[in-house]
Amino acid sequence: MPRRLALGAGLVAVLTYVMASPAAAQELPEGAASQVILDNIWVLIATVLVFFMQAGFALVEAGLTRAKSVGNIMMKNLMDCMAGVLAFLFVGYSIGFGAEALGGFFSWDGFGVPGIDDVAAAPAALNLSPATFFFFQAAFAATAATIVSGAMAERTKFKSYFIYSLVITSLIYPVILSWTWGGGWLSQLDIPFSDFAGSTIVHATGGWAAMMGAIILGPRIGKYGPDGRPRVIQGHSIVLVVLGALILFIGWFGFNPGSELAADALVPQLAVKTLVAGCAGAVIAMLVNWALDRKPDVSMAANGLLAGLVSVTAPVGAIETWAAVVIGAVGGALVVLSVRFFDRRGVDDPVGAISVHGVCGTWGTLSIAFFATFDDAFLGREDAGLLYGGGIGQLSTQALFILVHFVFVTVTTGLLFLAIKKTVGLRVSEEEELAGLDVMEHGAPGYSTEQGQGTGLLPSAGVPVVERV
Amino acid sequence: MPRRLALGAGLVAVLTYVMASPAAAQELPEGAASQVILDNIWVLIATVLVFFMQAGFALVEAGLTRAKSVGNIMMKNLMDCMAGVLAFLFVGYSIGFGAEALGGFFSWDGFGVPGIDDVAAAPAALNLSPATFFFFQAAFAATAATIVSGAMAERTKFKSYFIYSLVITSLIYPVILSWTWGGGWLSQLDIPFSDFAGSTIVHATGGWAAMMGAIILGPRIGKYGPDGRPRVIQGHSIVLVVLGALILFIGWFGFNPGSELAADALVPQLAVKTLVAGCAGAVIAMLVNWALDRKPDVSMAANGLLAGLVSVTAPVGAIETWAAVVIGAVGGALVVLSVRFFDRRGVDDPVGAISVHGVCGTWGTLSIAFFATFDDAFLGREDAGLLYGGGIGQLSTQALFILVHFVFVTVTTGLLFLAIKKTVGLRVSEEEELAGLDVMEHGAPGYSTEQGQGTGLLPSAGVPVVERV
Amino acid sequence: MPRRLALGAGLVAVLTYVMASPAAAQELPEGAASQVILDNIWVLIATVLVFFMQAGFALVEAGLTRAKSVGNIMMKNLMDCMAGVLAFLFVGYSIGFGAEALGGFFSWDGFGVPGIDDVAAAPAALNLSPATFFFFQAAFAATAATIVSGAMAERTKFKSYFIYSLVITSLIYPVILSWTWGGGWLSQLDIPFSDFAGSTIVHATGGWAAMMGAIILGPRIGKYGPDGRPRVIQGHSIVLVVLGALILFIGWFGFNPGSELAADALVPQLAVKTLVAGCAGAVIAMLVNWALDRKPDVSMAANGLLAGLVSVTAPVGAIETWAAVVIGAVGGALVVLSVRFFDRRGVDDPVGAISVHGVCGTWGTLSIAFFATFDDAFLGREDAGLLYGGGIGQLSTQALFILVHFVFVTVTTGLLFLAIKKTVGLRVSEEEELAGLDVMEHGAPGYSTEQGQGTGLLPSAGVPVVERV
Amino acid sequence: MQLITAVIKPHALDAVKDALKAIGVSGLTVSEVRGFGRQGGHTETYRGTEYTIDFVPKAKVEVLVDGMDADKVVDTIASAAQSGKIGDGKIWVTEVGRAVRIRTGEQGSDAI
Amino acid sequence: MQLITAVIKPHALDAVKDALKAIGVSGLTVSEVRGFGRQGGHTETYRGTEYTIDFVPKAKVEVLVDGMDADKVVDTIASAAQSGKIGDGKIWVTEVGRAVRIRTGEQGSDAI
Amino acid sequence: MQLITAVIKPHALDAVKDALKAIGVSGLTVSEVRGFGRQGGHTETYRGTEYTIDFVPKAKVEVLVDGMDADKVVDTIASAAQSGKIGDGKIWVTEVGRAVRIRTGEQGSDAI
Ligand SMILES: Nc1ncnc2c1ncn2[C@@H]1O[C@H](COP(=O)(O)OP(=O)(O)O)[C@@H](O)[C@H]1O
Ligand SMILES: Nc1ncnc2c1ncn2[C@@H]1O[C@H](COP(=O)(O)OP(=O)(O)O)[C@@H](O)[C@H]1O
Ligand SMILES: Nc1ncnc2c1ncn2[C@@H]1O[C@H](COP(=O)(O)OP(=O)(O)O)[C@@H](O)[C@H]1O
Repeated sequence: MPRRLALGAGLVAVLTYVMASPAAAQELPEGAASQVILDNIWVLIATVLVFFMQAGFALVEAGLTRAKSVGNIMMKNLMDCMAGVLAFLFVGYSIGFGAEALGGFFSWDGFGVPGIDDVAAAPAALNLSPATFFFFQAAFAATAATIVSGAMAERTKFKSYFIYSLVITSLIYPVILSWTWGGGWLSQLDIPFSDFAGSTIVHATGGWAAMMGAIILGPRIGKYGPDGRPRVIQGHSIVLVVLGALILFIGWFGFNPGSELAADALVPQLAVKTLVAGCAGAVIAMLVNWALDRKPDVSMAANGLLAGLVSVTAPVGAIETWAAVVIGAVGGALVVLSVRFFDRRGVDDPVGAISVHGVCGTWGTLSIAFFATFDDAFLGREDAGLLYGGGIGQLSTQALFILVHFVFVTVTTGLLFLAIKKTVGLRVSEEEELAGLDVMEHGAPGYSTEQGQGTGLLPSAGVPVVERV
Repeated sequence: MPRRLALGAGLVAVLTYVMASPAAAQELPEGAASQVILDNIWVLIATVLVFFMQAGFALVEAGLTRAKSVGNIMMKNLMDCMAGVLAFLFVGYSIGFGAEALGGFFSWDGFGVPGIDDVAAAPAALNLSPATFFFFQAAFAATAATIVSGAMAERTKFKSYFIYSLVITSLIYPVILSWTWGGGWLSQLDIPFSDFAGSTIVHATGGWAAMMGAIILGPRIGKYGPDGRPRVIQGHSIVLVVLGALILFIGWFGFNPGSELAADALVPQLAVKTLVAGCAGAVIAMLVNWALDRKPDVSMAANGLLAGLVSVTAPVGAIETWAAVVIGAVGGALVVLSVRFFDRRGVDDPVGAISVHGVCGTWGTLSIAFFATFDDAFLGREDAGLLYGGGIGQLSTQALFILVHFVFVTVTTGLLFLAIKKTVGLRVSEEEELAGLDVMEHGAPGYSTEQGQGTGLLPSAGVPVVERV
Repeated sequence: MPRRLALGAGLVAVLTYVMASPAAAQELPEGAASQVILDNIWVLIATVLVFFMQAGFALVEAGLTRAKSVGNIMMKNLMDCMAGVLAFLFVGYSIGFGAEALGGFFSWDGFGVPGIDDVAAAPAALNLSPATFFFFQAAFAATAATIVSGAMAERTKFKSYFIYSLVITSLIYPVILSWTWGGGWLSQLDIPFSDFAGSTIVHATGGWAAMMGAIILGPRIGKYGPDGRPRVIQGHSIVLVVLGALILFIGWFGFNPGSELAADALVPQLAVKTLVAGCAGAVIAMLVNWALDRKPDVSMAANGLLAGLVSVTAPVGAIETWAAVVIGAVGGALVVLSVRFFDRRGVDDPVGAISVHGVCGTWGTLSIAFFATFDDAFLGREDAGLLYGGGIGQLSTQALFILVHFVFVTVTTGLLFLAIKKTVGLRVSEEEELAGLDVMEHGAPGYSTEQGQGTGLLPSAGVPVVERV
Repeated sequence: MQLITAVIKPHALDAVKDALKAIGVSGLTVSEVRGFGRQGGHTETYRGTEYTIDFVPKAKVEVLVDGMDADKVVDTIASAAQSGKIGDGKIWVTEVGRAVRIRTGEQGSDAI
Repeated sequence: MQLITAVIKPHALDAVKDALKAIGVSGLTVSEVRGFGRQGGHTETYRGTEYTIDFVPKAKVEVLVDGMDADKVVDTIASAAQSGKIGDGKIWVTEVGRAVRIRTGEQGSDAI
Repeated sequence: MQLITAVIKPHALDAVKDALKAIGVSGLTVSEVRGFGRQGGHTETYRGTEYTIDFVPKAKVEVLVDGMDADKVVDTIASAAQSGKIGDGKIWVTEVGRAVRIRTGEQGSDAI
């Protein structure tokens, strides 16, 4: 039974691609649906759920930041998907999934996606047509890109963010792809890396990029007191936060089960494990936060849900249900502690992106070394986890994978943000930041409760319109 | 053609579970998709739609209550799903679908879900793997639980609500399951009960629990004048109400058609009947409300949509399209009258949960006795409805079913809420209620329009921050 | 491989409908899923995505208009779907897809949908059962209807809008259907019209109806200065706009790929082309707007996304991926220019519906004449586009199609709006418009931040409650 | 002519309005404000960081009176708004030189 | 120095601001308020229960003047805000003892 | 007794409150307002149409003082709110005849 896109040399014998082949098609009795069609349709539906996550990210980030920059954060989320997909179509896909190039440092197949318009093209993966496979991978690329906007919210120039999002989807994320799911060196180790649906490949890429962005930008004005102690800047709408988290929850049922890249019996397993890990993350984050702060913070519970989901994304194919609960629960506890840690270290991440995607993504990837018992295509064997007697081999590989990824992402995105800072500039002026980015960067406030005759005389009660300081 | 999960002893001969059996799998020609896979994938997708309903409920409830407790209502909706799924995983599922125990009062199979991690396990229902079946049933359990929060909004302690939601998903709802879909005594009557997708089993469980909660809590401060007449407490956002209702509408296309538990030719029938009943409910509720109050109330139209959907949930498998329109329309009229009835009787249900889920759920379950013509697995015969000459046998069973369910739910949830009241307390203090639950229960206002430097100096314009009375 | 619903006399030999035929069913090996089932399930899921677009339209329109009429706009969006579906069920479907009547001017089969309750009925299209086909077409009818509310926002009587929406879904849109997808004269031309998923049939119908509505209504009070120059009336929430646009984006993956009306290898192609056209539309609209106005307007970027999606809806089955990017990009540029054009011509369309759906729908339909290379069922040949040497035949047909459609829609909706104006009246009073439609038309403000004891004393801070002028 | 300004608890507004109506006050103007005073200052935690809520929501009522005894209005507000708990608010009175009803141009006491 | 306070209909704000600008007023401060007065009181129904809307939205305009004739300002506002329909609002004038421009510390008429 | 009204930049509110607290002011009332003044007037474009933003957000602070030197309060606000950039705002002082603490009914300086 096919699990995940098999990678590297000779890992998998691709099933005969009957879909467009008249001869093969005749082998199917009249009226029998082909597995190929079903695989493609299922992955397509899963991808739609993954694209829906864009709305989830946008809402969580908007809700956790201030009303005066809400248009800006929505725009960034919109555009890193829109521009990111085009960048991935023209350049990134080829780097991620092309033939080996540059001595294996990354892949290259020329611009664009080979066979994308050809309904009879050889499958790009398992039974998936090039179009389906691109569709799915583009949604993942957009996810990796969009994580960063939250951590850099309320102070980043739109133009600079736009440049960043083009570079990450056309270059940085694709190189990571080429090393891993693209079949590159990390998948060719004796004990290959394992990351079923991208705790590290997708989420930690976004998470560590977010960390570099937040550090290089510096905190929002007023976030730290003169004594350096963190101050509270409340998000403007908990409704948006929870709605966004629930949309992400839904989307994750495309993200993880869809990563099977086939419609098979493992898919429901993946859904259940995704579900229970998310639930455990939310409940434990709430309880830990309750214990620490005497009250259950709503936004931390939402972060906990996402933490559980990110954590289980890597191990989801290899673990039992009880382990999914444990992994999600640890993710939920971690995110509460990690948000405090970064907040107190002077890293101003209004939405907790570094903690949710970077820290929990890393935890999830590491957790495979302990809890893996089922074979998914990346592991190539059963009982790889320490708890099942798999030895420390997988732990070493996972650690290496995490480390290499961390160094690569922090260095490349660090250089990218510094380069942007030196050239077009990364941060808006103090005046703009105080007034909010909406009017200054986009020409209109995000909210308006103007009652007049359309002349803008009493706009945006309670929402700052720009102020010339 | 398989309709709904066949229940009780010997009701169904489960199809051979070919999915994971190498021998059986070879019978399928290379490349033909198996019906087993398709069934599991379809039910999985339907389940995702059902989980999306959590967002719908959260938004409808948030929109129909005040801004000062909006974080609290979002948190309750988040947590009854998150904690509810875990409670159902560890305890509730076994009570609902285990082997008969305790002389048939409920079922029990030990903690957890047998076979959940086994891709080759015997199917839990029809072709559905234990993982798929649990995934689907967990979404239903979360739905039953979440209905209550709206009726108890703006005055219930979070901790107490959390306890309630654990008990309903681990014990109360599962016992009802064990009597009905789990194959217990209500399914073993000469003329067995019929409730295709849960008008009573799911919705009225939530609805009657909501009623008990609202009665035991008492109305919100200010809801009734000194003369005992109801006063208006407006919901704070009609956008959230309508968006939530539309999300629920979408989710219902998973709820009802997914309850077929198979990908077969009946599924589109279920979708169409769900659609037209919801539409009729919305239109008729609007018209009735328009006639009574001289203006079409937006929130009542949204309630009408939900009323139509709840009403058709039980009969959806057994009726013709015209009957779906009638059943939905009656539901739409009922909800308008019922909301008035409870409001004037001193039961403060800000969102109309009792009327939508309790009253219309009951109507829908009863409507089978009149309109059933197709056989679904619960009915076991065609033309069971009075209008088709089916006699009053089904009516008696449906009435018994409704009554037993009503008594069981009101007694158990009544005792539960009273027990909570005596111990940890059910209701927040008057001070907290006046100030809103967000700050006092969760530490932060749900909305903030703070413009300052992050020091919380001008937070939440127009949204009450806590007040020390 | 089946593409789109084949139309007209003898265009297609419908596949044997095995689903409900015992004999045929036995031809499938035990456990093999039938293509018929898969086709129906896939189209059903796609339809759910299309229904979700109702929420997207509601949010975009609510966000781009003022808070004081937000309940009204949500109600209109809710009701044109709810009432529209019923009107289409009882009358419209038969006009659109019945047997030829009235000398071919439109179709008629009696009221209702033949075979809708029959699981074994002959398929309505390809493999689709009458229920599935109705479900899909009803979602399309609701889409055509809902486009208009945005252009007529903030000044149209609810009752009048309700009448309009009944007429368009029961008569006007169905007649267009009967001429096109219903197999009527436009599909029987020597070179038949081509519109894969409805750039013209669905979107431009809504768009041109919106134009007539906006013109006949006249602009909102205060929209134009005494000098006739347009003034700005800002939408009240950019969060709703972008969330709505992202929901529409998601829904379009049902709209276009679902229009294949089958689960086949073309479906992923349709998804990819939809995706890249939408992305190109958003990016180019942003850039063009940036160049013209010195700042990237968020709401225009969202409009650009929709413009790209509408543009590609007609050609999506016939073009290569690069062409989808170009067509979407042109749509994105067009929408920016068109919004300006109408705004300066005195047509007050607060949401840009005319530009997005009318103008870009027309562009998309025309683009087939240039870019078509693949055969979809409407075209009946490969390389029909000018760029592929297809000659100007298709261009003539497309131009004729666009023209006939434009004249028919503008004349019928124009007469309809004028008739409503003369009878029940189309526009609210000046007093109502200034106060906002929510309280006057529906009895309650859309937003309320009342803090009191439920007595409505301090309702709706920042949101106008009705004012008796 | 005098302007009476009262800062009260939001949920007392209902009672204050009714009481003023009862003694014949024909109009008033209300706004949402935030108060800082003896009542204030409790500490909460948001995402792990403590903060102090200094400002509490209040309603500000302004009543222009003439002819009528301003003291009576003050006393009426005071007794309607009084809960006896900290934070009930303040009332103050300022002298007004001229008043106009915009609709008619009426001046002075006719304007009210 | 005098403070002129006007409670007007929200959509008259535009005209008032322009009229004041035209006579040389260099600044003003506006807030959203709710008014209760002769205009008020209509009954609506929400989810089956009647309620009365007593308060209508108004804009409050405050203008500090010195040197300039306060009466001229009052009259300008009155004529710009007048629709002749009930609810047009009120204007009143209070005496101000001292005024400061924060930026410069300028006092009195220089502050305005 | 005097009422000191200050219209300041929103983000100066923090500093003003702390400064007033430091000199012993025990209470104040704040509201959100929009200011039109020398600072104002920049042009933006929304969906292709130009518009002018005339009004900028400000916070209005009202402090009732008695016994204490009103001038000291004025000066404290002025120095705490001063950034030296245009739009820092205004302070003005009006005479108050009577003040009441609602909770206790205390009058005059006891009320504050
Ligand atoms: N000196 C003052 N100037 C202006 N407003 C004040 C002053 N002191 C108090 N207030 C207002 O009165 C409200 C209540 O005052 P507080 O000191 O909390 O309680 P109490 O009214 O019981 O004395 C405050 O929230 C504030 O809005
Ligand atoms: N006595 C008053 N004190 C303060 N504000 C008042 C008073 N009377 C009226 N107002 C304000 O003036 C507005 C208009 O008054 P109203 O009596 O409705 O109509 P008109 O201005 O035509 O007399 C009210 O909504 C209220 O805001
Ligand atoms: N004459 C006035 N009456 C009332 N408020 C005024 C007046 N002039 C200015 N203001 C308020 O003071 C604020 C700042 O004034 P402005 O002229 O912009 O700058 P500055 O305070 O530096 O002179 C304005 O936004 C407005 O709220």
